[in-house]
Amino acid sequence: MLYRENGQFKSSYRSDQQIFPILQDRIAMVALLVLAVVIVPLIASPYLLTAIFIPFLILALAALGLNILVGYCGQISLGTGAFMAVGAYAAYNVQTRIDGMPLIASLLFGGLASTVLGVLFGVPSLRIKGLYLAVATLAAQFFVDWACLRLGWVTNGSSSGSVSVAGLNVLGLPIESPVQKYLFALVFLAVFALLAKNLVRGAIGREWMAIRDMDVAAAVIGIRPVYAKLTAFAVSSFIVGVAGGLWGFIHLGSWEPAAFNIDRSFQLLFMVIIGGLGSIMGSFFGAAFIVVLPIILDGLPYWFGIPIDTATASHLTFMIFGALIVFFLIVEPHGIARLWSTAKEKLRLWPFPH
Amino acid sequence: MKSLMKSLALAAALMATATGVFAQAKEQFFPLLAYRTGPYAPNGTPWANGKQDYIKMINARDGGVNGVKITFEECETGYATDKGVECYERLKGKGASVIDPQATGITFALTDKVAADKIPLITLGYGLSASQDGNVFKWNFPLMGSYWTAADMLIQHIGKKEGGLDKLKGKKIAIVYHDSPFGKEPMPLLEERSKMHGFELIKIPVTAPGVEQKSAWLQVRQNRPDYVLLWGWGVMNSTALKEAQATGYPREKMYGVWWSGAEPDVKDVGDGAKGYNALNLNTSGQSPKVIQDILKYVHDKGQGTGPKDEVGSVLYTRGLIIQMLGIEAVRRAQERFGKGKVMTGEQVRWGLENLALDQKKLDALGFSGVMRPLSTSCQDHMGSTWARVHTWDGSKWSFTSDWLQADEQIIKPMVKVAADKYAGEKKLTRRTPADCQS
Amino acid sequence: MRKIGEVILDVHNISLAFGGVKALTDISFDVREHEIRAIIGPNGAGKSSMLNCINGVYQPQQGTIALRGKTFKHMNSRQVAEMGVARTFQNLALFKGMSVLDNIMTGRNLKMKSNLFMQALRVGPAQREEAEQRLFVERIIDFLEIQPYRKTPVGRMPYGLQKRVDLGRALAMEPQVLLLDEPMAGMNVEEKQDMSRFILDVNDEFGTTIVLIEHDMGVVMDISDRVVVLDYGKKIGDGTPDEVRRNADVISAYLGTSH
Amino acid sequence: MGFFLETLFGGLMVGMLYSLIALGFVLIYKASGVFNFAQGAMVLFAAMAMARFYEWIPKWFGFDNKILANVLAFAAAVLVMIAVAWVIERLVLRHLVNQEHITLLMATLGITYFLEGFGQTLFGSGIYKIDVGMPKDPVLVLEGLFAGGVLINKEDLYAAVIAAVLVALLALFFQKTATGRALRAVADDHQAAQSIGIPLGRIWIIVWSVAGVVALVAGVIWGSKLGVQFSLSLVALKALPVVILGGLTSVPGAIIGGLIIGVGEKLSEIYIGPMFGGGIEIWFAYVLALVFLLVRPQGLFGEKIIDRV
Repeated sequence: MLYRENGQFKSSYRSDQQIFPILQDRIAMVALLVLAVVIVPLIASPYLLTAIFIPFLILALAALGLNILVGYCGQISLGTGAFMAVGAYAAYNVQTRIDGMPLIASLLFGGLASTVLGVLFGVPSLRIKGLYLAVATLAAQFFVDWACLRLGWVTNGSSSGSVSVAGLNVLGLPIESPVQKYLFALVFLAVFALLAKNLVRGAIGREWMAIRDMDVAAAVIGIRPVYAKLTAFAVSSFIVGVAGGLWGFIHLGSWEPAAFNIDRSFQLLFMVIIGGLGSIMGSFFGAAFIVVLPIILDGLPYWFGIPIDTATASHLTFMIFGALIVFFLIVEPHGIARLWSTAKEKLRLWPFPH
Repeated sequence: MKSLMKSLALAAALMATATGVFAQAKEQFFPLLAYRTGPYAPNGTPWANGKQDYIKMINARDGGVNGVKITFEECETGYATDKGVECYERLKGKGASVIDPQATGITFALTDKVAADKIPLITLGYGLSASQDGNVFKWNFPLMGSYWTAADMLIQHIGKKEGGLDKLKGKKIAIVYHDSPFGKEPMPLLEERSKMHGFELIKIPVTAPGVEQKSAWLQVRQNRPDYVLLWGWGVMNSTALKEAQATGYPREKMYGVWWSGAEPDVKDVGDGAKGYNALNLNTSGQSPKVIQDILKYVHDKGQGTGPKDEVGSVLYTRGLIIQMLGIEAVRRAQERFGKGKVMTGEQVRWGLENLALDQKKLDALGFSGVMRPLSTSCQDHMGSTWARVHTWDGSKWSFTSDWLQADEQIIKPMVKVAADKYAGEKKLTRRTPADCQS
Repeated sequence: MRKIGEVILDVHNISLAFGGVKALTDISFDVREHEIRAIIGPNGAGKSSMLNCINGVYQPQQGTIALRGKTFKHMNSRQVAEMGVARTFQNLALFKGMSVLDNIMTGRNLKMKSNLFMQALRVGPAQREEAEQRLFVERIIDFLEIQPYRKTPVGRMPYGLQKRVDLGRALAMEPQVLLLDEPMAGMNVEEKQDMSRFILDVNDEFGTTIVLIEHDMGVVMDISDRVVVLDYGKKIGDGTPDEVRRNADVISAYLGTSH
Repeated sequence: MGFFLETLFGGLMVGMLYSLIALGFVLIYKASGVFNFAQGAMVLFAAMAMARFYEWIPKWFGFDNKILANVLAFAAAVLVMIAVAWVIERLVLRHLVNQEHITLLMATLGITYFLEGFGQTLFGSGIYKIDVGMPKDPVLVLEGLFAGGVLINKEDLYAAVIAAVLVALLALFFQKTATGRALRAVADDHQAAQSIGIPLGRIWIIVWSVAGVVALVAGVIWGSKLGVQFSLSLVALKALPVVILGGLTSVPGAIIGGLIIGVGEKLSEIYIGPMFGGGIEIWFAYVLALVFLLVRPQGLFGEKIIDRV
């Protein structure tokens, strides 16, 4: 394995400021994109696409958004589900009420709506910290859950409170088949991942992390906590909102508020913790892990003929998640992403450690 | 990303082997969505057990349907929509030809998908009320009843108690409901009825899953309604009964939908639930022949899915019925498309649409007395709307009304309107008579 | 060669209390341009509280602080920073999760103007800005001789070097007044020498005015032009090192003899 | 008027239960600085243990005596909760000493999931019954004063009394016993406590055990009212606003906060709810707490937080 940065000298700071300073990483990234864009759609079965890849992509996007808030800015949120819900229902409303509203526009509108709410519930974060903020975000969760069930206009007056979308298309191209949906979600994730990466490695990203690591010191060097925190809430909830729209439109197609309940919020938080707080890559790892693990556990009995009934399997999932959360918090607070990068470090020095 | 790719590759590989196992010919595969965990497990479990046992029994007793063995795989949804979708996607890959989501939310999510995948959807006694209109909902089968028929029957029954529907004028009827699509689905009909008969309808939502209902019952206490309809599921039912007792609301005045009238709902309330009434689509108890066969061919062989003493309980028996109808649809389809063949989703759909279970057939199946005859058509995907009220006497359920039936005059037009609205939203056209032949 | 100039920072009758506890009572002193001004005193004398008042972390109940003749009473840290006051911390307040480079870059944030969207897209201006500021930061890194650690997370660096990064972050703001809170606390001899050298260089080369809290009397007396002495939140001495050395109150405060 | 009193009373009763759960939060937070999100899961776990042992123990030892069964089941459940506390201290807390609050909070989220999964694996997912012989039927009082009288639920009354007694006991435990004093020392300052030779580990085990027993009592009361089932762990979510309102570090705060929230949410549901179509209590409690936070970030009785640099 030739993983070396020797001989790759940076002639300018700009080149040193690339996302992937090391050539091999750039190659790997390109390869990965090819894999994701070309190979996966070719080989993956509809099941893999609809039941694993699409949810993975969308939840990874949501986790990415949450990670900006929790991982980079250090503001905990237990109400992510609510922001997804707002994104989904807002997108649904413009989509159904305005004729010929382009799909992407609706989804982005969903994001904006979620941003507004995000900033609104972010305001307490200026005055209250940590644990208290967690409770504030829970308030958002329960309020939105309730509003989506109770306020008729949110669901466009559907008597059951469940809504659904159909005939999705972008500029005439239908978004119906698994492959189309997969690619659609993939594009969103790729674009937002890039934008997010730019933010977190830019000035604003440094402000967020500064607030996270030592808010008083940050204030002293002229960082406005108000601005830093609220932008974090805004960016985060925008991304989460868009993810919510995708979850409703692309993955479920028809949904009820329960699709965005508090369990979703916890699920996303776990993705961020396990994947890696303060790491874009981590959001991907976390999402992949949490999407795939239960499916594998469910599958085990059938694949290996191990006599686990479905109930035990899902209890097991609970226990394993719980244990892993604690494990990572204790052993590797930066989650899988850090394990990954340490592996790379080792690789750089290999075969001569120090 | 590497780790992801690896695990996916693994998953894919395993998946492949798995499907390989199930893809052999001469096997009719039934996907079983179930929830044996979470707030709804108490009711989900017996239901799921009934389904499995019936399949096991058919294989053991008759060797399948005309020689076609029946295989199944269960998938835990935990009543969660996204998990349900995942289960559906996974199991459909294994040759599913009919599916029962066991949850209103999942039903909503699957309704669009099944049409594309050509897999019929059985939602016996739940799901989308409008989907009874087979001309629009080609793939949905709310057999034996919907929330609208249920609500309608309850109002009729209460009317009888009062000595005529006209007597309902000025009465107060409260509905304590699970705050979700499941709980809200009956509202249109109840509102319709309250307009017709001039009774006041008081809606009291209970936040899911319904562990904390004090204020709901304080509201009951405040409004002092003449009757309370209970529209709950899972842990909400028993909690409601306990709170009713605690607030001293007469259980005799409480009427539950057929999802709120099973053993788990009343068992640990015991005497507290005495006098509580609920609709029921089917009998319970171990006397029917089909139950006897299950005990004989499955449980006595130590292959029973659940505890033996729960065999024949209300929801268990409902599971049996659902499974039986699914299998009978396959049988019916075979009559047309070839005996001893494995039926596709489309063929089973035809079977479901042309079910003709008269008393004779039911007796032959061992379901005499368990349920009423049922026959579906291209237009009518429900088949029949019979149900009875049963009452808890502190230790067991016993029927306290004869068979009730929903009032077509009210249901039909509502279904039509709702179905047309749906067709409009989804840009569907009603099926032609020709299409009905297919 | 630097020469002491006008009064740049004028602290006037500052009093600060937490609940009942009086941290500072009626403190006044001034700082002249280009000078190195030390604040000394036993633990709990209120030295750090004094700095916290100056750069707006605490709001004193009484008194005013004037920067270049601009008087202010209630001013938030941001405004103070904009007026060119930088600060290092007694118990390291670095951003542990971030690399040395990023830590010092935060010091340049005030200078960066491109908005959120430009940053997200990394289009021309944002890109250029980033590179420019990076250039400046690299100069500081060279000055502090921490080049090899550029990309290391500060959490993993030895204590002495972390102190340098702390200084670097403050310098990145191109401050006119630099507040140093015990920059040599917990250092060994040569680390202290390095640090003193840096402080003097900063003072020489950039002409930065320096307000310094330090315990090590040797260092204080060597490098500072004038010294303020606090004890139990009161000012008990002010003047050149020699004057202070001869001040009876100061001696008793340090020797702990009551009077 | 009569009905208003009923609502008020109902609210107070529910509030008492919230206080009981909130108490668990406060105890643990005071002693180990952990915001124990798992308190709800502990309530569930304890209640399940109690309910199941009540079924199993008579089977195992072949006797049929309700009281004895209850006593033994309770004892067994207490042991279980102590074991849980011990394991948590061993495997989690001691590895996270002096970590940030957020980290600890997230760790307890992990514990929550583990306990829920583990609990259902051990004890099953059905609805189980706790029968400690509490009266189920209500009584009417003050019929003279108001038409229809005021309906009071005896079980609630008993529950409230039990809760009150428990609180009193805890107060004594903290004030009078050596352990209690040690606990208070730890609560005030971990390092200091350690330096004067108070063994943190042991203290934490004790506190978590106490919290476990509090959870058990809450579970028994709640369980005998509504039955024991998975969803029981959700009541913790209703207790969070209580803690926030009362202040994380204050025992009286938990009690009074509980009562305020209990009454507040019931009154709001009954008198404001209908305007919005009902179901508002769950978020109303939170918004109540939130608004309060903005005015007084440290809660009713919490200690003020000052940033030192």
